[in-house]
Amino acid sequence: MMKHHVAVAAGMATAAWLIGAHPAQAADPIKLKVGTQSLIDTAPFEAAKAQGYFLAEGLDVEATSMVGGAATLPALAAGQIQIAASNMVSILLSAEQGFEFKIIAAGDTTADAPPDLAGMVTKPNLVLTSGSDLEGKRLAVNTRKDGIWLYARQWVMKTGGNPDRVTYVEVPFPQMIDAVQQGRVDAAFVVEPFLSAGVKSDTVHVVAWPYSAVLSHAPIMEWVAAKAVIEANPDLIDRFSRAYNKGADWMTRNKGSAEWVQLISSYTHIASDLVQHVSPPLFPTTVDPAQIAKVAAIMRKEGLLKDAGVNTDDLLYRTVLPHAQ
Amino acid sequence: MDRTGSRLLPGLVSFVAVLAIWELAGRYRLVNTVLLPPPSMIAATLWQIVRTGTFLAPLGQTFLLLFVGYALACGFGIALGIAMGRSEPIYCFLEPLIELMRPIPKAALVPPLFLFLGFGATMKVTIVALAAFFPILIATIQGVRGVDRIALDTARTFGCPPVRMIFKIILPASLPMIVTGMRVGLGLGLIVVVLAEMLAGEGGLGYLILDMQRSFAVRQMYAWIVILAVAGLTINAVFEFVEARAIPWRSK
Amino acid sequence: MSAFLSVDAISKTFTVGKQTLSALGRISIEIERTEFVAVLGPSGCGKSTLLQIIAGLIPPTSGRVMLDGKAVTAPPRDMVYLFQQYNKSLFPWRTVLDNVAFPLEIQGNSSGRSVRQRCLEYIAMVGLSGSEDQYPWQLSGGMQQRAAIARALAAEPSVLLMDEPFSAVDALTKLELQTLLLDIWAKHRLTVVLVTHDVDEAVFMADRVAMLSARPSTIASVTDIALPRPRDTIATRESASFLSLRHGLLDTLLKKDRPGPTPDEVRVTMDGAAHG
Amino acid sequence: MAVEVGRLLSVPDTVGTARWFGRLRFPILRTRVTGFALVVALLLLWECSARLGWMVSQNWPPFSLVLTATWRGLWSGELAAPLAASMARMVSGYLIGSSCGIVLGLLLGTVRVLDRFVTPLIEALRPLPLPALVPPLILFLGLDDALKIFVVAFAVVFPVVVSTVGGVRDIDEVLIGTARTFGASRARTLLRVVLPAAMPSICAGLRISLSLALVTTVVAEMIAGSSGIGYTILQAQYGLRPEEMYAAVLCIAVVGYLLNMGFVLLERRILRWHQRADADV
Repeated sequence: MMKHHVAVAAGMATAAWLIGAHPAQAADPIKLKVGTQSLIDTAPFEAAKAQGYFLAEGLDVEATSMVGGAATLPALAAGQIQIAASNMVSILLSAEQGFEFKIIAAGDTTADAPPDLAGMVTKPNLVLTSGSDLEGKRLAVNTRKDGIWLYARQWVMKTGGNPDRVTYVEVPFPQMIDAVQQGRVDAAFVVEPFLSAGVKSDTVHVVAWPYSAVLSHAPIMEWVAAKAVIEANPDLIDRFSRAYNKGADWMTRNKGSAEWVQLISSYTHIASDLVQHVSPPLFPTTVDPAQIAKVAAIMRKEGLLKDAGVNTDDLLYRTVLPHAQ
Repeated sequence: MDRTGSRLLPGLVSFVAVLAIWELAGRYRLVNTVLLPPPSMIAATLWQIVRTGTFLAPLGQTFLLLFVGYALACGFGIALGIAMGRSEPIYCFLEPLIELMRPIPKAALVPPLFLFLGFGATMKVTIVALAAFFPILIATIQGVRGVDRIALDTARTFGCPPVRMIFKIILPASLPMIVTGMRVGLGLGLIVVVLAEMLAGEGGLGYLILDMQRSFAVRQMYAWIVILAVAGLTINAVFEFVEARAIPWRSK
Repeated sequence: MSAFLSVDAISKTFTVGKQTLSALGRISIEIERTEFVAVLGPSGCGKSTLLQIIAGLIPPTSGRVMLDGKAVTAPPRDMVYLFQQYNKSLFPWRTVLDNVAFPLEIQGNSSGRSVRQRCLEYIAMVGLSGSEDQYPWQLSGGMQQRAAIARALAAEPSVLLMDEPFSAVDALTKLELQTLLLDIWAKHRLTVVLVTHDVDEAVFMADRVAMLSARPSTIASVTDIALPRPRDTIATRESASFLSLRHGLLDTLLKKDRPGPTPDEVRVTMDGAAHG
Repeated sequence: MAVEVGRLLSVPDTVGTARWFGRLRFPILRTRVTGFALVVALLLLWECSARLGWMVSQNWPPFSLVLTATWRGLWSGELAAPLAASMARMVSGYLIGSSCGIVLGLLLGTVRVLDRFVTPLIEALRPLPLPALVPPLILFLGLDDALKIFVVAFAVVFPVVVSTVGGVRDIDEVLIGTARTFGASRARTLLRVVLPAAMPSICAGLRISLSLALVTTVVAEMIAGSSGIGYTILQAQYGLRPEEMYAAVLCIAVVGYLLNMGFVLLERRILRWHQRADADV
């Protein structure tokens, strides 16, 4: 279905050029359907869109944004969209189930050191410094078998606790601070902007940064496309990747500026004064295969992936490999 | 017996037809088999789940939530419906609130419910009860208002006191209507219980379906959806069975 | 001075929007114990309203109803109302037997076998034996009204109020039911108030016929019906006095002062037909 | 002199409601004034609970802020635009679903064979919850309008089919017989007699599905896609702007109320011949 889309668009562009309807332009921009999420993690994409980088590459990007990412990968597999943003854990899970995707653009990673885009919080009066302190307590995670849950368990283990002795309660991110404050859970592993808002209002305090503690430069979100699409249109992927990377550079360059705040606030709908407090992730333009392998290893350890598992090197398309730069 | 057979057969035929088309579409790669696996593969997974009995606990959990919420909805819906149907002041007092609450999607009520009730069974039961409550309430009000004056007068001439009137006349007379509302409410309750489990789950069919979906275990997801559909069909069948016996006076 | 059932200067006005409608204007009538009184009037004259006031179903605007020396403010226990719309009055969710048992249930003496036995007796009395386990919708109109009568009897009332009870059944059934009801009336020594627009029925059944005028209704006349009892479906209707009473009442009712045939002439014709 | 309930109701109180609740001296109790007062009181309670700290949460804004957010959103278009987008989807899905439902219902109600073959399939699909259906649907319909309109139509179809079949089955044989004796063809009888006679029942189904359509639209927009009021609700929630989330919910409530009212008025026109004890506006 996707092939048709591109083919038709390309065909029409060629036809237009042949007929000479638009003699001044080489071709009409190619339509590209992208599934994204309104999170801070996808900021480079929004920056590239806002700065006109996609258009400059001859791409007319039509974005469908989703709050929960569950629907993006099926839509990608169905060929309803050509490129999608998805979190690393989901990508690995889908790869194991036979979805043939490749990472074509880098998303975001945590930095070398805290603060991360997500932190573990408790009520201000609770002292909780290690995983063993968390044993027998209730920890709010957004969903089990997902990134937050995975890193929370690793952190508990790494700081001397038994992750199986912690009760994981599924709570949507927006409700986590309330859950802690009302004592329905003892701690929560919560993302921005809820993290900053909670800390700012003194209802919670951060006790740990599990992402950084477990894995520095932990990959969070990546951009993927179906193998078939990549093989059929390598040029399309190159164009997307080039434009996207410019967006990533823009994000890095303008970090903390008024425009930067404005951009994030505009598509996430987070108030700009809150955006200023948010500690953003890194937006690299390449993906380190070793990091992906580490995530896969963690997932294997937790039983999310079988031992035979996926070959993580296969997941990376040349546009995200360091030597391609 | 063979009459039941001749009634069930056509339905079975169309089921088989649909499954066959689906299967063939998969075999001939007309659809993406990763996303929509052919029925034979789903059946194998389903058999695995059924054989090992793993479906029992989640099913029981979902049913329990549904029934507690539904029972609350029936109790409150019918009681309030009778009060509102019989008393103009009570009707006028509650109608605007109810009409404003009714169109709000229950999913949109989740944040405040989270806030006040937490994310345990209480919240899920409440949201199921809320979903099933409105159709039952509306049907009861209509049923109670539709009770024939003569039936009421007849009971009064025999000296029936008001409270007994509710149980002896108003309830049975509006029962067909109430049951219609209860049927609609049950359908909504079933949908919402699954939704609630998806929003804040700890086991249960809705949670499992979402969980399978999130971990891209597509075949398992469909297997659980089939279990859910069968559970829904069973509940409906039981409801109709009970309904036919609860209203034996209904002609035809 | 005060009769068993006395209607004392009853009036009733309804308010519809801003209009007031005077339905009944000062109606008084005294009814003795075991008396059979028919209230006759043109349609829309408020006959049913009057009967419902007597039954205590609706309050009068002024005046009062006394039953055995007590004012009626709510439906009294020993007074039963038989509705014209038997199909709505019978409870569709109850079988014939359960419908008949209803008054006993309400009176609180619903103890086991004896109740069932008594109900079956009443059902037999109205000729419905064998249909006791059927639901109302399974019965014909006449049978439904019989069931309603059985239920009324089960309440063991002393007064039976009937609102055009036979106007919705077919002509033959109507004759059967009239006789049936007269039998029951005599046997149970009931006091009956029958509201009807059927002059034949009123004359055939009643001891006295009270004629209502058009709205606001008052009692235009009260006619004593001195026909011998027991009355016979065919013979009584052919008697000269029956025809004469019928003529007089119809005449008033239709407000025709054209010279009609005299009762004698009618008899001659009828006799001739009978003998020919 | 006691005020009689009958007078206030403009009809004689033959049912005896007066005795049920005593004689009412306050006609105001029979108007919706009390009901709206209750709503206002609850909203005041909301306001106080947030202002006075009875409920402390970032997700619990005072109602006054919700009102100003609604006002702002409607004028700036931040709320008006998604609302319009949702309404467009809802209406398309509703129209498609209800027309399919009526046609299917008429067919199933009159053609026995079809009923036997198709009804079991419908019964099996009916209890499936929307979120479970979305993944396979994405395969064919994508993430955008087509998906959402289909899902709404899908939700609307069932109640309409059920009520149409019910309405058709309940039609008096005499009515159809009458039409046939006048020489009306089967198709004409279906359109001119069966359809109007089943209309009261169909309308009941249409009305249930109207609120269902609204709910489904919102939920579908929450699951996938980046426009519409459902998406706005989620985005406001994840953007930590609870007052905007409640503003969106408020809009849905009001729209739902108005839709229902509009439908009842329309129904009264369509079914002028049909008497029903209905005071549900």
